[in-house]
Amino acid sequence: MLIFEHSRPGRRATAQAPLQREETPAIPDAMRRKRPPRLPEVSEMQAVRHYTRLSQQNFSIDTHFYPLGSCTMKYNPRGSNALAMLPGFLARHPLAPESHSQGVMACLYDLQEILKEVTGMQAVSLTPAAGAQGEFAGVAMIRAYHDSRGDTARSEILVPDAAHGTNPASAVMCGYKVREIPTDADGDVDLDALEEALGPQTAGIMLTNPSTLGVFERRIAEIAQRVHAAGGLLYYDGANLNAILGKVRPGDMGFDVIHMNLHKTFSTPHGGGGPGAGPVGVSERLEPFLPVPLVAYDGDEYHWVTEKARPQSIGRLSAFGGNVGVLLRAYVYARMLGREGMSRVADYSTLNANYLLKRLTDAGFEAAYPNRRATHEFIITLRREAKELGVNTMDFAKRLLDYGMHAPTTYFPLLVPECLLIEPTETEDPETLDAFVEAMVRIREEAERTPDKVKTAPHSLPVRRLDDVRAARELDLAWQPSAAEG
Amino acid sequence: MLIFEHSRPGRRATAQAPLQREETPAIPDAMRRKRPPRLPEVSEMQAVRHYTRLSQQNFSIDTHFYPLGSCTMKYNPRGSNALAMLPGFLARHPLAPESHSQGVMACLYDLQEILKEVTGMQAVSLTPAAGAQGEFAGVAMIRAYHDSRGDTARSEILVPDAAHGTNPASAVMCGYKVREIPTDADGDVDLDALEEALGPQTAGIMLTNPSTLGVFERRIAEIAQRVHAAGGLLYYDGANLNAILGKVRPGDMGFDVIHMNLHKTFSTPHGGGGPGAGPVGVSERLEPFLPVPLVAYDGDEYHWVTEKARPQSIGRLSAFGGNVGVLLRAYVYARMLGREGMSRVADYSTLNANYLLKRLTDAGFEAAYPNRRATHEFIITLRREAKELGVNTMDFAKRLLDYGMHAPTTYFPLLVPECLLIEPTETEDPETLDAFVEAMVRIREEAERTPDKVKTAPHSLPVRRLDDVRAARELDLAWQPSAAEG
Amino acid sequence: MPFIPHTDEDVRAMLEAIGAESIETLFDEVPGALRCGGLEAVPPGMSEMEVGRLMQARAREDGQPLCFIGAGAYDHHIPAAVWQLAARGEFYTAYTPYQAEASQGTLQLLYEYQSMMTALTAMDVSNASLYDGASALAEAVLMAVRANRKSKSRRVLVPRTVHPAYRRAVQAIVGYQGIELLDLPYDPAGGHTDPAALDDHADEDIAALVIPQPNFFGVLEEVDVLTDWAAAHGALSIAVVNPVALALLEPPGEWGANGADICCGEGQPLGAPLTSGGPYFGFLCCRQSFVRQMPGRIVGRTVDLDGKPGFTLTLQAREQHIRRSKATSNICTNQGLMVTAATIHMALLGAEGLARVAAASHANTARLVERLTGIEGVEPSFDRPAFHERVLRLPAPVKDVLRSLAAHNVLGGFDLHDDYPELGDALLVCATEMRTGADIDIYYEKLERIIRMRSESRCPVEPKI
Amino acid sequence: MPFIPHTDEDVRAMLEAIGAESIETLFDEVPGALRCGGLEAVPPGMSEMEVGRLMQARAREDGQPLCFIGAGAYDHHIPAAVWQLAARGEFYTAYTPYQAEASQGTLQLLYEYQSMMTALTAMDVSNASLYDGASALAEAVLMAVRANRKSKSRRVLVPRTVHPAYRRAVQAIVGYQGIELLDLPYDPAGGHTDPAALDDHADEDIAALVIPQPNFFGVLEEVDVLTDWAAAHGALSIAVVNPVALALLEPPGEWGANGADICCGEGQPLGAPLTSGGPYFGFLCCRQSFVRQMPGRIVGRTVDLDGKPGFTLTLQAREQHIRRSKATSNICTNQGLMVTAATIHMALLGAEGLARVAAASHANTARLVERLTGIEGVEPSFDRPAFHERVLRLPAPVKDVLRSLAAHNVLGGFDLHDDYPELGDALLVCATEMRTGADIDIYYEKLERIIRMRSESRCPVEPKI
Ligand SMILES: Cc1ncc(COP(=O)(O)O)c(C=O)c1O
Ligand SMILES: Cc1ncc(COP(=O)(O)O)c(C=O)c1O
Repeated sequence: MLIFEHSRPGRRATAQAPLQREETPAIPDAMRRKRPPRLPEVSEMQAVRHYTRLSQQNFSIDTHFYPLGSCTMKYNPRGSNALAMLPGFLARHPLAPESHSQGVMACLYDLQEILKEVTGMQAVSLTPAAGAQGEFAGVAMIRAYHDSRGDTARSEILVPDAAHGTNPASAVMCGYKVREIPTDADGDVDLDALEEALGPQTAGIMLTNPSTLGVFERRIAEIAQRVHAAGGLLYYDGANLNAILGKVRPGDMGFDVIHMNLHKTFSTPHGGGGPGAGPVGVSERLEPFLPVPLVAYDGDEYHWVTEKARPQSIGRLSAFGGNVGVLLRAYVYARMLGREGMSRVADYSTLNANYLLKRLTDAGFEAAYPNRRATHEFIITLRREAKELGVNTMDFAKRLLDYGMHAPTTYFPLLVPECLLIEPTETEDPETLDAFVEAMVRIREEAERTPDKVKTAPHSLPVRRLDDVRAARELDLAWQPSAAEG
Repeated sequence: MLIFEHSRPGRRATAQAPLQREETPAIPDAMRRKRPPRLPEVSEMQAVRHYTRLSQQNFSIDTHFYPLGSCTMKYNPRGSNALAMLPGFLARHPLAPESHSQGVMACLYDLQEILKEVTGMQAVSLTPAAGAQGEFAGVAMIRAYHDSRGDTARSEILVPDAAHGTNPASAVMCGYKVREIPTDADGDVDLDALEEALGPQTAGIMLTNPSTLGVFERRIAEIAQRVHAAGGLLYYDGANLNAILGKVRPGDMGFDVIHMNLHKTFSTPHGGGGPGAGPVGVSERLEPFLPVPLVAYDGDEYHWVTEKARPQSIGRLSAFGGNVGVLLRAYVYARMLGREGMSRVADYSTLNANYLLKRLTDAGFEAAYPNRRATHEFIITLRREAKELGVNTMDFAKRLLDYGMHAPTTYFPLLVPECLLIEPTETEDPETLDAFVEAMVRIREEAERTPDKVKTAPHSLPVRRLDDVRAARELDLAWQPSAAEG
Repeated sequence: MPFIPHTDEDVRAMLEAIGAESIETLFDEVPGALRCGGLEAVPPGMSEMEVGRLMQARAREDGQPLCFIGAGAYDHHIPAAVWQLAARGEFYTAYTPYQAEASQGTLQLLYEYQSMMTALTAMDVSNASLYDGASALAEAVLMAVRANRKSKSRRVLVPRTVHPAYRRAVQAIVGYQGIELLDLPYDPAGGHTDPAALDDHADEDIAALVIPQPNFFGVLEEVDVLTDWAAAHGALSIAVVNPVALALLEPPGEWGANGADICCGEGQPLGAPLTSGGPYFGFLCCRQSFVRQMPGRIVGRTVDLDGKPGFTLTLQAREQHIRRSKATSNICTNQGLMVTAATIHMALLGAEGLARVAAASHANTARLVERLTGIEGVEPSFDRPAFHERVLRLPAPVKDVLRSLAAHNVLGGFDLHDDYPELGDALLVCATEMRTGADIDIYYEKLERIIRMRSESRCPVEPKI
Repeated sequence: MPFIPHTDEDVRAMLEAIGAESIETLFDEVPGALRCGGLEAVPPGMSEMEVGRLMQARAREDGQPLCFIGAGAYDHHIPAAVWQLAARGEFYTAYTPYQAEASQGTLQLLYEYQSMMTALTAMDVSNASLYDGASALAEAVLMAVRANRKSKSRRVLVPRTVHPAYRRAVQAIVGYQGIELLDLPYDPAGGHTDPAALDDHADEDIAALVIPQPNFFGVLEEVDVLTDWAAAHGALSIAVVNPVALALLEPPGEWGANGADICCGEGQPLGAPLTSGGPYFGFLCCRQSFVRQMPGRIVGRTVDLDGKPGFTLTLQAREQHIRRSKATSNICTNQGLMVTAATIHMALLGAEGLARVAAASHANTARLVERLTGIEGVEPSFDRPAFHERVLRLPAPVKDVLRSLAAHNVLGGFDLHDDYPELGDALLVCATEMRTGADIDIYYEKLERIIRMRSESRCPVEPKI
């Protein structure tokens, strides 16, 4: 039932607005709306009950194993939430003067410093609102850099074919053409193809390492050297930083600019689709171009660094400073982990992934890159099951929901057929991983014996399998009152 | 799965305790425990996930219609929760000096004043932790009053047969004998029986009005006069105050002492069984006996009133001042309702009850007191259904759960056979009441056609009907590790 | 109308269905003479925003003083998860699980709670909570008198080292049932109950002996000796314990040769915020053989129609709603939500976490005592081992000192003068794991200055706040 | 190990299963030369309690000043229910609803959100959020340029009355795609975009016209005329609106003869706390015919195998994960949780509640302006009707005045000097429904004193804070 269907004309949650409606004679009639908007009219309890019950229809980290590859669905500490929601933080207006902002600025400054250290970059800007905005900022800096040198003929960004969709999309937003680089059989960048693609038109390359194939790009130093030799810069998509935190740093690998997904590696919540935070880090030569604002510290007080001090900045990406509430959550998390906790993230996420991969392959599932270590995630392909049993990856995914587990990422990266990208994260216990293997094995048995059960899954959720085609064809994107209700 | 079953030796939610274990050489070995207690050893996420999922197995006001008679399960404003949990309130130590307590004392003082006004009593003490503790305090004051006058032969408390079990139990805790008074066919106190029971041994009478039969005791003035004439005092069980808030006051009806259930009438949450708050109010002659502490105001500052100022006080019922966090919630609620909101509570809870009663009797269900108005609650009896269809009240109750509604109170009061005591409260909308009627009608149809379905209900909950007999016979009251686990 | 969903149209249709003219008609059985006026003393209604403004101002008004008071309520860290989970609507707005099948969340949690409490105390069974520590002791006393088959007496020995507020509450609650509470003195050097004091009662018929651990002074009692004395003299032993201390200390179930009979205490240190004294919760555990004498709710594990495990309230025949005047207690609503928090709290801390909290509190108090006794004239009152509270003798009236400290936003402890005048200028102090070295330094500096200026007979400036 | 459940035994067994000697072995594909050191610049780990202490101190440090700043972020009352519900784990810790059947909670909520936003704006369709108001405007500009079939140009008219930070962000985001943003001047007396200013562009090929309502000065624009001009000149109209204002004002879908084409704005006033500028959310609505040009997630209602209604992400072919370099935008993670809050917020407020908030904010600002303009030399800069912000001209440099006010814990507004030097000493002020008469009095008194003392040429004491 929709909240609109609980609505009755005149019903209200009275305590939630001023008790009287004030007069507004200064607003000319012609500018007023003629009819009130058709928002729901419900009591406070109706709203609370409706949204409480709706929430229960979600899978989430707090309720389910959620091994969604590339998304790092790990535990989101409740302490981060509580401390970011302290009244003093919530109430601060973004345009409050520095005199009334030292506390929050201290947190942001510290976070900049921590992120610099863990990534090996020279400087960090926290302002991008998510990974994709970080990518945009990063590529924009690459462009600003080339432009600043008068090197304006560089028109292409190289992107491996396994890359996340945001990579090419971000490059295009910066006015670049995108050229795809193929991957070799072991999941590494095809070096010959790279060599061939590089040239005076190359502005840079965007890489994720470990890649979205779940393997570490072993020849990263060589790639860096070749791209740099061609005059290009290297962009690091930090979505997979969880795998290498405290082990190897993008700066040390030779990257010039990176973004980090704090909602992944630094465990801020995904919130049903956001908000995230996608800070960018840069090497020295890109520092002048960082998006503003930044926080500086003069040993006594914190200050905002704006366009004034950074005339070459690519500018502002949002009206204010970015998703500060998310940054505070990441900061709390980083402080709780501390120095020694950073590499533990990589250790245990890698341990979990390799264990799960081994158990799955022992159980007869096919690894996409059998000769490789898993990083914090890995890919299995169900092409054999799809072919032999007629039960495809999506069917497995939907049936997993019935077993009380969120499905791994399906059909991404695009170049591995019938794939599941599985990322257990370090916060899951081995019993849960074992239960996942058992569920997969049982689903395969079901696929052999009662394939329809799998193909029509899920069976135990609020709805059965949804008709996506109809959703796109007969667009129903907003509730309309029925004629009767007027 | 129990939390203990997620436990593994050495697992921990490390962020939640000091990072190191300090030495404690001053504690002699002989006084130390030999083995650590067998508490669960789980990660933070395991605990969060476990208790999140457990919570989802509850019916509650925030998720379900919960017409549990005599319990006033109405909406608990989220604002009350937020404002009672402000850091300043949470952090205050109960023994903090008055200099650091004026804020919270102001709230408590205001609440005392509001409760005095709505009950018509002379003075209020907020300290009882729940209704039953309020009853104890109230009867203890009756006893202290008689004792203080040297009137020590009074040994009996009268209690109508419909009374809540806490009434006789509380009287006994105060050293009284309990004498039951029968109810007449219309649900009123049997006046002849009362007259007969009254005498020099009568310490007082405990009444709920409206009674737990869901009807208003019309001859309350006469009862008061007769009990007073016999030298007894009148105790008002305020559990049903919701029905008469702002309409008629216990003080005006002639009661000498009352308790209020703030977790009912003042909408503090029931918390899966508490905490509540059961303030007591008294007429002038009982004021010296009120339990301490109380809050006084001298026009400038607030002060605690303790045994020192009240040597005749029945004393303290708990180590500190009672359930202050609950009192703050009630205070916020009272301020949001305000003067004009009080009688609306009675208006709409009465409207809902009478509407629901009418719709149910129209649908063929039998009212226990067909000649009476419903108050905020009412009773139907399913004796006919039980007899004719072999489907009893408990079966109806369990089947209602399948329809997504908590059952009303069953088999209470004890004197109405196969009864349901139904209290919809003012915060429910009429659509929900209609849905309840429809569910009842459908269950009756099922009882006619497929009685087993009703008798073995519920069918859609985490468990099916539980074996209460076995629970009491083969007591399993605490988890024990299996032999293997040691 | 806040919290009321009815539209005018709803009201019209409902009245029509009822056949009543107005809502007022529905009150026609209430005698007109009794109808009340407009409740003028109640202020007009406010929006949530307006009440919020008021409450925020009041919450701020009381400041955030540095707190070294314990005396029965302790400032421990509560994991953020605890109340974010306990405040979930499904826990927060459910009631006593009368319909077990629709309350498995609460019921399983209570069963887990009972399991944790029996583990912590090494007792056989636990109930599902009482109001607070003091009233739990009162219930324990009543229970002991009922349960003791060997004794006909209603006399109960209560050491003076039991929290004075507990002793007062027990007196208030059990006094009407002819139960007599007899004081047991404490050793003036050690601050513990001298077992020799029991000799005076060796030949009396005693129903029960109360044994606090740690006691109100923070001092550790000779629990083994006391427990064995009770057993030898036909009295039941009632342990009153701090649950956090039990992470380190011998649990009551293992006291003496056969363990204590009943164990109760204040649950607040397990996840309840200080909140001016409540809501907290009382816990109560006992031997299996006394379970039918227990007051309060008890949850049992059973099976459903399919044989699947599930949880339900059990042994309800003890309770007031069934047994009425013969019930084991009048308690009905208990402190369920606090137990919800405590259960989550214990799950998050575990045995090791709880032990660290206990050890850190012990060590911090030791540091505090060491620091403060560095001040001329400040001395520990007792020489026996303690848990996380200590009594200090000051060279000045405690009341005055505390007032001066409070003016500097330091709450220096609990003044023992009213309850134990024989101890002189005695102050009970506590520093949990929440107090830092810097906090202790602040206390030291303020106290040192106050005492120095007093001894130089110049009163320090005491701003009125 | 915080947040890691593995016991030593777990690790041993897992490594054995893998056939690896140590966890370190699992990193053997990482070239040794690249391995990093111990991250010395990261401080050692802390417990939740310790971080809590730090964060509480920092949160307190910034005080609780009285805030009269608006300028794109507004201090409205947020019902307590909003965040108590939005922070429920099931909303808080889920991700983008890729598996629709396991995400019906989020999906239905998003569908309801889309329905509410289309109701509020009177547009046909809404997406499920963008990052914030400024980036939403950038996306709207990109979308308009793509969607406008009539225009070949990449020129977009942007009034100077659009929030300066929005204009900067739009420039930063769309600049690389060859889009040209042309300023439109404002009327110096009215503070609104003079429709006559459009005459200069009457013969140009313009892809879109941006129309703010209210504009950055709080002033109401002649939206009907502007919208009709765009339609007449083959340009798409892009409304940038305050959603709370829409409770009172004509919705973009009804502007001019045929309504605006695209509508976007900042969602913060609908339930997001100020939190230093984010997370907020951008909303974006448009005509049905442009839906395939929309950036961002969109949820549709469909049916399941049994024909039961359900919700799913739809039109994904627009998005980067399908369309990659040809996607309508690079956005992936959006601001889902903020939309969750906004949806609950709108459900609780309803049309009437939102209108009361809007009216109270309007009235409060009017009161503030009346009060402040009672001070010698303080005058309103513009004479046209406004919503809940106003520009005041001060008789002193705004920067200095604001600093003095801040020293008294009053945040007096936004200094327009850097962005609009031509306005002189101009200050943008705002008083939402959260400010009381007493608050306004405080502002008045402080400002009056500061200005008086300045004019008496004695600087008021300005404590450094
Ligand atoms: C590999 C990779 N790159 C980039 C992104 C984009 O990050 P965001 O969703 O925060 O914009 C993602 C996340 O979904 C990702 O997995
Ligand atoms: C009529 C009546 N009296 C007394 C009580 C006891 O109140 P409490 O449960 O708060 O102790 C109740 C509540 O259950 C009740 O319904």
